[in-house]
Amino acid sequence: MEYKVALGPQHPALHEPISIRMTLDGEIIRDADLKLGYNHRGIEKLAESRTYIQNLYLTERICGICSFSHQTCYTQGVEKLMELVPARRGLYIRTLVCELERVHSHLLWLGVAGQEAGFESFFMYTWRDREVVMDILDWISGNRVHYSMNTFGGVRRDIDELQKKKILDSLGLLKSRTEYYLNLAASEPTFLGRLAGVGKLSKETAIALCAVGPTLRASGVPMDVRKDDPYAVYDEVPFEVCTADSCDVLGRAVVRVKELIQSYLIIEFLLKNLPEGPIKVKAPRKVKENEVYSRYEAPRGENVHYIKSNGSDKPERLKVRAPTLANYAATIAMLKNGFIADIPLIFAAIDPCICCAERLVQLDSARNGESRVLTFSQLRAMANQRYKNVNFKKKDIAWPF
Amino acid sequence: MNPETIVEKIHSDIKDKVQEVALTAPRRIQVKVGREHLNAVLTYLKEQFGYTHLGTISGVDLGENFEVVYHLSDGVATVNVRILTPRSDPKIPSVCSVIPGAILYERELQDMFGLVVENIPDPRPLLLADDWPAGEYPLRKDWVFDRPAEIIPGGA
Amino acid sequence: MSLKIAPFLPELLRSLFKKPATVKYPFEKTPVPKDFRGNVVFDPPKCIGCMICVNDCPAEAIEIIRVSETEKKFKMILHNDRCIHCAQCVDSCPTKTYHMNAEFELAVLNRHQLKIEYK
Amino acid sequence: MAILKPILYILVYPGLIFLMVYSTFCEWYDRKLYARLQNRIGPLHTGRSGILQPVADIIKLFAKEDIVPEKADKAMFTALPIFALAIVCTAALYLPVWHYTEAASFISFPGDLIVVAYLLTLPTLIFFLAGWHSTNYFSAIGGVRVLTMLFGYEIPLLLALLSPAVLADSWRLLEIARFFQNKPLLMLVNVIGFVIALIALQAKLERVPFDIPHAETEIIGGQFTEYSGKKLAFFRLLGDIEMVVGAGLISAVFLGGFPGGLLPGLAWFIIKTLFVISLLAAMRAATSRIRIDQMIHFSWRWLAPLAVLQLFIVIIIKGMVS
Repeated sequence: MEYKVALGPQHPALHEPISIRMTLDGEIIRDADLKLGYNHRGIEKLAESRTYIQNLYLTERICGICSFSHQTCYTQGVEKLMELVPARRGLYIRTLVCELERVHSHLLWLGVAGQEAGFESFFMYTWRDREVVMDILDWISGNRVHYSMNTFGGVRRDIDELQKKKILDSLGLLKSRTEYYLNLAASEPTFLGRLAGVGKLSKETAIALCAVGPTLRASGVPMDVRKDDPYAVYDEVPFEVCTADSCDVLGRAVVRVKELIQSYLIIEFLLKNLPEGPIKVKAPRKVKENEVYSRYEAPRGENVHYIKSNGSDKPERLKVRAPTLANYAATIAMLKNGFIADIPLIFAAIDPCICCAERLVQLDSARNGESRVLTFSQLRAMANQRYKNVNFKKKDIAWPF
Repeated sequence: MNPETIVEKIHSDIKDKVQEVALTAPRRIQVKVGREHLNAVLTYLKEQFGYTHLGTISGVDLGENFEVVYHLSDGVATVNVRILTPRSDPKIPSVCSVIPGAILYERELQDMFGLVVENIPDPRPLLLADDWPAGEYPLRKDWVFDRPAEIIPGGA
Repeated sequence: MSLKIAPFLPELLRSLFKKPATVKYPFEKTPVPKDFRGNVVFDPPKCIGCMICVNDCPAEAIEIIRVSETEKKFKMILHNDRCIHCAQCVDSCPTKTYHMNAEFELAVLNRHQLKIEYK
Repeated sequence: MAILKPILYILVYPGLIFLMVYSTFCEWYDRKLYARLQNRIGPLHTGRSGILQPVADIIKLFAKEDIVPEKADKAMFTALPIFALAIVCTAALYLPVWHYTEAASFISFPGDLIVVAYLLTLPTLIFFLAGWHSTNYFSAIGGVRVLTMLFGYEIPLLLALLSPAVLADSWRLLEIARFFQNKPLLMLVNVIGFVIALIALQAKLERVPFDIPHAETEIIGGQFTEYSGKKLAFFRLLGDIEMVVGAGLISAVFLGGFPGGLLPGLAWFIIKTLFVISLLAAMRAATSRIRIDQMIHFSWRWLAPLAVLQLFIVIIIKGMVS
């Protein structure tokens, strides 16, 4: 018997609201449909009424995990519009923070994968080690989540010798821990059993559905914006694009762990070759009429900002495409014919970061199978009604002991 | 293959369909086409150069017209294919037959700009609420959001 | 890739005898880094009233009001409930009127208490 | 006096009061050990080193609003947690903890091993009914998973418990324990059975890697999704008590029971159950949740044949010994 279940918008496996409507046949998913918009904040509209400098901090708040990705993507776009050549030392520091952010995001993902698979110890250990890189970011930028390091023409904070030494010292620890996790994930039978062969996405489907980032690379397509369309100083830094051809969740995990190791090498290179000089150059406030398509390889995949300027100090249009949106179509393809138990893993494997605008709840009546769609206002009215009818006795309200 | 040769090839092969083609910045190619030729140009780009990755579709409200930009990327360059569609008749063709991954972006355009995407496989609203009033499209320039006055609970 | 029985166990047992990684936060506080962006602090005598900070503040958290008609004296009202602690005002100010302190426990029960006036 | 003794048994030791206190202590011990294995602190502030945290959790649940779904079968929905709790408490009475008299436990009789195993199966069925009567898709999926898993672990568990009983030539917990106290070396024969029983107990308690029925990242709370307040507190308490009873059963059958009088018996009980619980916590920390199909596959591919092998070994050894 086939039946329909709505997973989300509130669900323990989803850290942000999104709804997956599944058609189930026993434990097997026959069809899935995504419903977005629970978290749409109208940032694109808001950006049109803000100056370029104000938008710097607005774009940073698109996402909490890849805050620096969005900010850098925007900053690089605006720098191109301003025809500004950023300071070289500033670019090196910017790239450094990019890679540190990738490290913390991938370690976070490893933990989330462990948690979704019910491997709590793995989750605790990876997040404990993630604190090391969080401390580095805290130490060089001042804050843990929103680094606010970018400004037009460079970065806002310099790195001194002491910080350099501390980062290099911590890298050794991170490297050994990452290798340990790679070995662990590949030898722990219960964890491997959950990852291997789950959420297959063939190379052709991945390309056709425009997947990005580790999801695409795990299907054997070596697409990485850092190589394809180098920004900042990636054209000077030696690194490899990591791919896997197993096309499953395990492949995505392996790609991420390999990228971690590449990131450590990049960080080491950047710190050893950090040029002297100023960290920023002065930027104009107004921007000529032009447009730019800025690409950035965020930890989750290709991040895209399209900025159109109109000669004033405010952008005409800022279009943001977060990597997660590009991966949704592929997620649906991956979910089909999987087990219910695999949903959190498959969904987590794209490292979802949901930023999307509607409030709605679908209720399936258990007795007659009718489905109702409730808007947010109706739902609130229902809740109020319920609590108005409940006749609280005094003894229920009082502390029971 | 480098960006210059792509520009030249586009120029020589499908000159009749393309209104404008130029290399505006390093690795950025601008192509302007009429909306009736959009699918043909995208098919040509896919078959000739292997442009299968659609970064996103950006809509811009230019007042009289809507500009819709399709950003296609590969390892060599990004091709921004641009079409114009008048406000009075905001129709654009669906590109899902060429690039299946375009569906979410097209649904977003329908929501936000009120463009009518013809032959779209799945026309349901994507982002806006089910009780969102019809005929209001948030990203159009004439749609203004009146920010309500901020009320801080707990009196003045 | 070879499967082992409980490969994680040695690591787990080792940490039994290690100090826990948890920081007992409200009782033990870790020091904040030197560039930490805490509360905005304003130094009224230095202000020249150019209003760059007001225009640049992404959160509309700064209000600058001229105190006297004759003298160039200004007071600042900081809406700390809106402030996003980006420190753009510190960067924008031409006379270094602003700096950030190291406070981070800013939660209060009443939002009105977050309105700070610097005279 | 004759009537006072059963009342003492039922209410104080090993009955309700002891069970409640000791099971909350065991939960604290399990949580603390699990946390330390993960390099965390675990419960800390309620009582000394957080020892009262499980009690505080249950008190909190008792104080919460109790919601019954509109379409749920209200009588069943309310009765099930109470039944389940009563059943595991009854099972605890059969544990041979009063070991200094001939009648170790006042309701001990030949064949009580089977009764305990049976009583420990009943909560599983109640979990299924609880999921089914909640009228929620997630609960129903959880309930079905409970039953599916039961077919996986129940037979290996019974076979594993069977082999020491065959060796001791008795179905009475007291006599099995006494047999192994007299011949401690023979305990080594049952190592495979002990491991199987541990794994099956882990599955019965629905803990990682077998927390499939209420895997929160997949199906929210599984069979407990709709339960809240007092009823959920009953289920939580049930889980704790089931852990104590299961650990007690395994220690009685495989580890030689609890010799001595009141105090030494109690000390042995605590030492041996904590040992079993430590092993369970380590298993929980070292593995990831598996899928229901993998679980069934694992049980029938490995656990059941190994349990049969254990039985053969026991029969051969028995022939050699006697």
